[in-house]
Amino acid sequence: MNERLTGSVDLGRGLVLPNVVGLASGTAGYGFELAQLIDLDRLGALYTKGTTILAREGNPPPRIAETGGGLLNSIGLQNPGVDFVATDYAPRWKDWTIRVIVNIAGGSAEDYVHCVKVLEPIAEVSGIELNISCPNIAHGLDFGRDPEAAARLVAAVRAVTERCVIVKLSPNVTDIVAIARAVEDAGADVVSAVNTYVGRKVHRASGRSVLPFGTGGLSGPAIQPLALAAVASLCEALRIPVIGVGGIVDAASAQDFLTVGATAVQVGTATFVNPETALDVLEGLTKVTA
Amino acid sequence: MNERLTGSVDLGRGLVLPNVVGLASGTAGYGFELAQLIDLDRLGALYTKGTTILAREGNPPPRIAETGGGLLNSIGLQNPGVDFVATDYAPRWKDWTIRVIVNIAGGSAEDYVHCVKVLEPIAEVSGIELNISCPNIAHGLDFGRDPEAAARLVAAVRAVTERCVIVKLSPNVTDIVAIARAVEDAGADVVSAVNTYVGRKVHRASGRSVLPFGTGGLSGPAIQPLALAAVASLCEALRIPVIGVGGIVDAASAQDFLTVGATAVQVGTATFVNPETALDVLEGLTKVTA
Amino acid sequence: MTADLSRASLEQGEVLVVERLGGGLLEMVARLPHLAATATPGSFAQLRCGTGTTPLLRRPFSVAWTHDDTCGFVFEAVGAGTRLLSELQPGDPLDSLGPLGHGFTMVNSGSVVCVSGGLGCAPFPLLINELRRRRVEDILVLNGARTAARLYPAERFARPAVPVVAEATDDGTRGHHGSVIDLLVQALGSQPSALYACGPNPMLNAVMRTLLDSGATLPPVLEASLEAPMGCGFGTCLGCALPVLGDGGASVWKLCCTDGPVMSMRDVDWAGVSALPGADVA
Amino acid sequence: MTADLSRASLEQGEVLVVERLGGGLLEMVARLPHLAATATPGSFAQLRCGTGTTPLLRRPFSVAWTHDDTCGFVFEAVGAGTRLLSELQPGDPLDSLGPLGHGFTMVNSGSVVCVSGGLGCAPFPLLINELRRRRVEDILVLNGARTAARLYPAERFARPAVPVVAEATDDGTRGHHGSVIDLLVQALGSQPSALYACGPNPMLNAVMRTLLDSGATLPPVLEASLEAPMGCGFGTCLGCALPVLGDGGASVWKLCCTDGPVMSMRDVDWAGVSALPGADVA
Ligand SMILES: Cc1cc2nc3c(=O)[nH]c(=O)nc-3n(C[C@H](O)[C@H](O)[C@H](O)COP(=O)(O)OP(=O)(O)OC[C@H]3O[C@@H](n4cnc5c(N)ncnc54)[C@H](O)[C@@H]3O)c2cc1C
Ligand SMILES: Cc1cc2nc3c(=O)[nH]c(=O)nc-3n(C[C@H](O)[C@H](O)[C@H](O)COP(=O)(O)OP(=O)(O)OC[C@H]3O[C@@H](n4cnc5c(N)ncnc54)[C@H](O)[C@@H]3O)c2cc1C
Ligand SMILES: Cc1cc2nc3c(=O)[nH]c(=O)nc-3n(C[C@H](O)[C@H](O)[C@H](O)COP(=O)(O)O)c2cc1C
Ligand SMILES: Cc1cc2nc3c(=O)[nH]c(=O)nc-3n(C[C@H](O)[C@H](O)[C@H](O)COP(=O)(O)O)c2cc1C
Ligand code: FES
Ligand code: FES
Repeated sequence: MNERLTGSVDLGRGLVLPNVVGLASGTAGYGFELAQLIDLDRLGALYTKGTTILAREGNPPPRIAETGGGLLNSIGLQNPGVDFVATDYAPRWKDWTIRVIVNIAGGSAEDYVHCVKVLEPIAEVSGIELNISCPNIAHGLDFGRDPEAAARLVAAVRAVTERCVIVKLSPNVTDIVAIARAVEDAGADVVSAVNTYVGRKVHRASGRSVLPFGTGGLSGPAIQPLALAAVASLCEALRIPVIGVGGIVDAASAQDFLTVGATAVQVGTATFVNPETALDVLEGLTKVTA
Repeated sequence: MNERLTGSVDLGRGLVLPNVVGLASGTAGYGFELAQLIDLDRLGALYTKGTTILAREGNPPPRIAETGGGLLNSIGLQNPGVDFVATDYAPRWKDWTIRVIVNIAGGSAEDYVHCVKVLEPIAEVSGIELNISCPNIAHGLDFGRDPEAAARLVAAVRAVTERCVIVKLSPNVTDIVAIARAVEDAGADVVSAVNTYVGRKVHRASGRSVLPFGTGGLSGPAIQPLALAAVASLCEALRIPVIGVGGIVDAASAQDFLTVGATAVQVGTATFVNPETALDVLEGLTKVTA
Repeated sequence: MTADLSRASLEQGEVLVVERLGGGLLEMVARLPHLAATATPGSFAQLRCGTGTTPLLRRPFSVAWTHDDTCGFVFEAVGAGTRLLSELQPGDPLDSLGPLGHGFTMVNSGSVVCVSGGLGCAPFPLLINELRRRRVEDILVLNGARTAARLYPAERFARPAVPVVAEATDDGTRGHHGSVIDLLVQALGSQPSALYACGPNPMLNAVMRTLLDSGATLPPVLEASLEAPMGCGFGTCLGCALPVLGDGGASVWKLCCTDGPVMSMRDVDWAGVSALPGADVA
Repeated sequence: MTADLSRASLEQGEVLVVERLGGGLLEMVARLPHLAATATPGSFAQLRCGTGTTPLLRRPFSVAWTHDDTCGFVFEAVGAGTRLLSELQPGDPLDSLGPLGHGFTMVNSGSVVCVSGGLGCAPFPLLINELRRRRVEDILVLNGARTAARLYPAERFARPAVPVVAEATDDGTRGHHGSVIDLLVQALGSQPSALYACGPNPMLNAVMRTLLDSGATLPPVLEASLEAPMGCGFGTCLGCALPVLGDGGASVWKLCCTDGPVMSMRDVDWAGVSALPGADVA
């Protein structure tokens, strides 16, 4: 059995994932719903819903729309805020063996730094994933589209945490490698790619856009070949590990990311279709490599 | 019946399309195969295969790979060269009422300018589409990714032709509107969007990439929501007309582009699946708007 | 507050019957032992439509009724997913995730009014059956549809004993010529202990407006089953938000899949709900 | 040079039979009057697999035989598209674009050898039928497969009179224990006027190598039907390029769909073809 695929993964700074398969941010909440449906502790990591300095109500409905092989979402980072996560959610992760990595989003470097500081003393938090690429909030993409801004953000966060810092990259850029190199040089331990692609769906009955702010983020199998191209280019260019995410629906589509050099994977939208997808992926990878 | 959808479309500089539906570059060759399968003259425009200053053999096989709802291609601009197009192909377009717009690609501004000059005296050529966004040749994307380079190219071409110049934009950029504004200011009459998205498919039996150079361009229904978002943003920002292309498979998916403001549409990959798709789209739009 | 999903489970069931009721309505019977044993009135199941990636998401359907190890679903082919369901044959597998959702609040006495518009009939047989079990016998169903063929048959709202069903059709082909709303005011005379409603948003909105305009005292239990496009159905994607009235009347979001689909009609922001685009079926 | 597509046409046919031959081989019979009337040996049809967008592209299949207004296809379920075809029922529609491609060069005299590997059998019944029409009677079929169950039945290579079929199986379960290649050298003794081959690229490559190594004079007509993934099937996408020997032996590209699928084995760049990745079936 191939350890690389199904053994533990050391992402650095003490973050060791029990295995390569994780649940992508925003598709597993904070774990409490899925914990009732599947055995979370068989998986490697849970990346929480994007968490911000203050609680957010999220965007008005409709927040999702389906496309051919894809899902458009405009959730708008609905979350209870980092303090609530630290005080009320984290204790409930206490006995979990799945590593909980908190995904953080914000409008300014200060926001991110504050969130990271709040989480720093929390033992149940295994790592930080910086979402510099959320297409659904104002300025949500600025950090993700500008290498300098991204580097400044990462340096600021690096200064206040000993934890493994994963930077979640946006694919909606001309040169994702340039952004990645910048955050690597600024002290990121890992990058994860990709976040969603900016997309739109027209409500044909009215001629208006389905989603409240016109566009949303496209995820699901439709984007897998695009995500795979982005991840392959990152794996070629970077020294730090790359986590592959985008359109994984089964072991074969996950294997593709490992084949191009990804160190681990995240399953997102497919969990909505079948909560057991990530477990099936893990089992499939084990078989493939048995 | 809504003239806007099914009447003729004036793109400026004397280029008037009989109707809004065209055949996208690279998916209709130079028209001679499809002319044997469908009544081309019922359509508005045929955008030829990307044509270069010298004949090109194209890339080694395999050149295409299928993905969920999508097609990856790496044709590598196989074409007979602009002189052959001017002397041997153009005369065969003589009696066609469908407007033939020659799609041009090159590695330098000089290449493009030369091709445009060669075509300038050819009466059968109705317009020029500058492909500044081909992902499958070296430097193929430079013009499409840099506003200044794109503007210089368009200005150079503008100086040597009275013809309507359509600039075909790449979606593989951080800010497609910035590129579009640059080419608009440089004298482009129309922009068409989008070209294909950079994607990759892994050959699972070997672990290598299916396509010879690793990546290819993704087209087909999978990209429709992404193309629609790009086209909508262009229609909001530009003064010149926008031609929508990407993932159109039927009248409804074409209508989406017109709904967000596109002046005309191009049908690409769907023609491979059914050569009559563009005709069905036109008929459907006529019904929709009857 | 985390939703209670302790009863929800993935289940590979089997289609037994797909019956065409006329007017496009379909009633599907499937062997789904877990769902049949655990569904409560207002529960829904997330059904997989086809095995491919288009349509990608499951589709939510109310559990119309349960009998031994089988469940009934009432639906029509409006888009890609329901079309695939409508093509299922006896013996075909049916992939269900359920039961899901916050259901109807039960009453144990008094009279009950159920207001059904079109496919809003779906949750009522299970609800009425449970009310009967609780010895609530005075049940009036107001059942409206565009035309007679689309009226869910009265005898199916409850077995064996048929409840009182007052019907209305927009085209007058059966029962009252007009909307169920017209029948509502009179029904309120009975001072019902509970009013349950399910149907298109405009109808639900009209029900609430009529109740308020009528000046009658609102029934203690006043609930509607609402709809929203669903990503997951189990409270994780946050995609199914619906506007409800927060403190001070400001509109806040609640999740259709876990806070609902059944919500108190007093809490819903009906203006907000009415402003939502209708489902854009493809 | 533009391909001649004058015979090609879209056609909505009907599935009549999908027969399981064993070993995973399927023979589908469909009513396709236009294709049946116009297909020539080596022609293929682009068949739509399913009605959705996954699989997106049509799939190319050789016209195995024609009879009145019907056509036969021989295939197996290797991936998404062929799986959908294998599930077709009598009466289901079949969407065909054809006939397409450059077929076999006919001979009118002498002896003919057909070399078939696995599903490479597909084009031969139509070819043999046409040869017979031309009074070519001395036809030897070398038919190889992994195992007996996967050997296309000899009597199906030509009706009514069965041609001489020499069989070989890798596992020795029927006929010669080994590859058809082993049978080839002996067959060359008859100085055939034509040799036609169809099968996996490695087999075709081995056929060519064996012919050259044997020192025998090559048959005047020496052709193989090749495969490439196809975007359109009618010469427009330029996606189906295959390497052939250009002037001076340098490798150039020709299109499988219009320059082929049948090509002179003398022209093919066998080293290049052998280097191509095998179809990656999903
Ligand atoms: C809790 C709940 C219970 C339901 N119970 C029933 C029932 O018992 N019988 C019945 O016929 N219908 C019911 N519906 C509506 C049913 O889910 C939709 O008709 C169905 O999702 C349409 O899918 P489609 O692929 O056929 O249509 P499409 O329009 O092709 O689906 C496109 C997208 O729109 C969404 N969508 C479309 N219409 C609706 C809708 N009305 N509500 C929510 N999402 C929608 C789909 O989920 C999908 O994401 C229920 C909806 C909810 C939320
Ligand atoms: C001219 C021609 C004639 C053919 N005739 C027959 C026949 O008579 N019987 C038969 O069983 N098969 C035949 N094939 C092969 C057949 O087309 C493939 O098996 C089929 O395309 C596989 O599709 P799939 O979706 O099941 O497999 P998938 O692997 O899921 O298809 C994925 C992609 O790979 C391509 N692909 C996969 N295998 C092949 C292949 N071997 N050749 C070309 N493209 C491939 C498909 O077109 C598709 O784009 C022929 C191929 C060609 C080019
Ligand atoms: C409903 C939804 C919500 C998401 N929320 C977040 C988020 O809060 N933070 C983040 O970094 N990514 C978020 N994502 C992106 C996913 O983590 C993932 O990067 C993307 O969906 C691609 O993977 P997939 O195709 O497997 O879904 C969200 C995706 C979806 C579908
Ligand atoms: C096989 C193939 C070849 C193409 N060649 C060209 C080309 O030469 N020049 C160009 O500007 N676009 C080319 N395109 C892009 C299409 O014109 C179109 O922009 C893209 O495919 C998106 O549209 P679609 O999804 O409808 O195919 C090609 C696309 C395909 C699939
Ligand atoms: S459908 Fe996902 S939270 Fe309700
Ligand atoms: S398949 Fe398109 S050119 Fe051959």
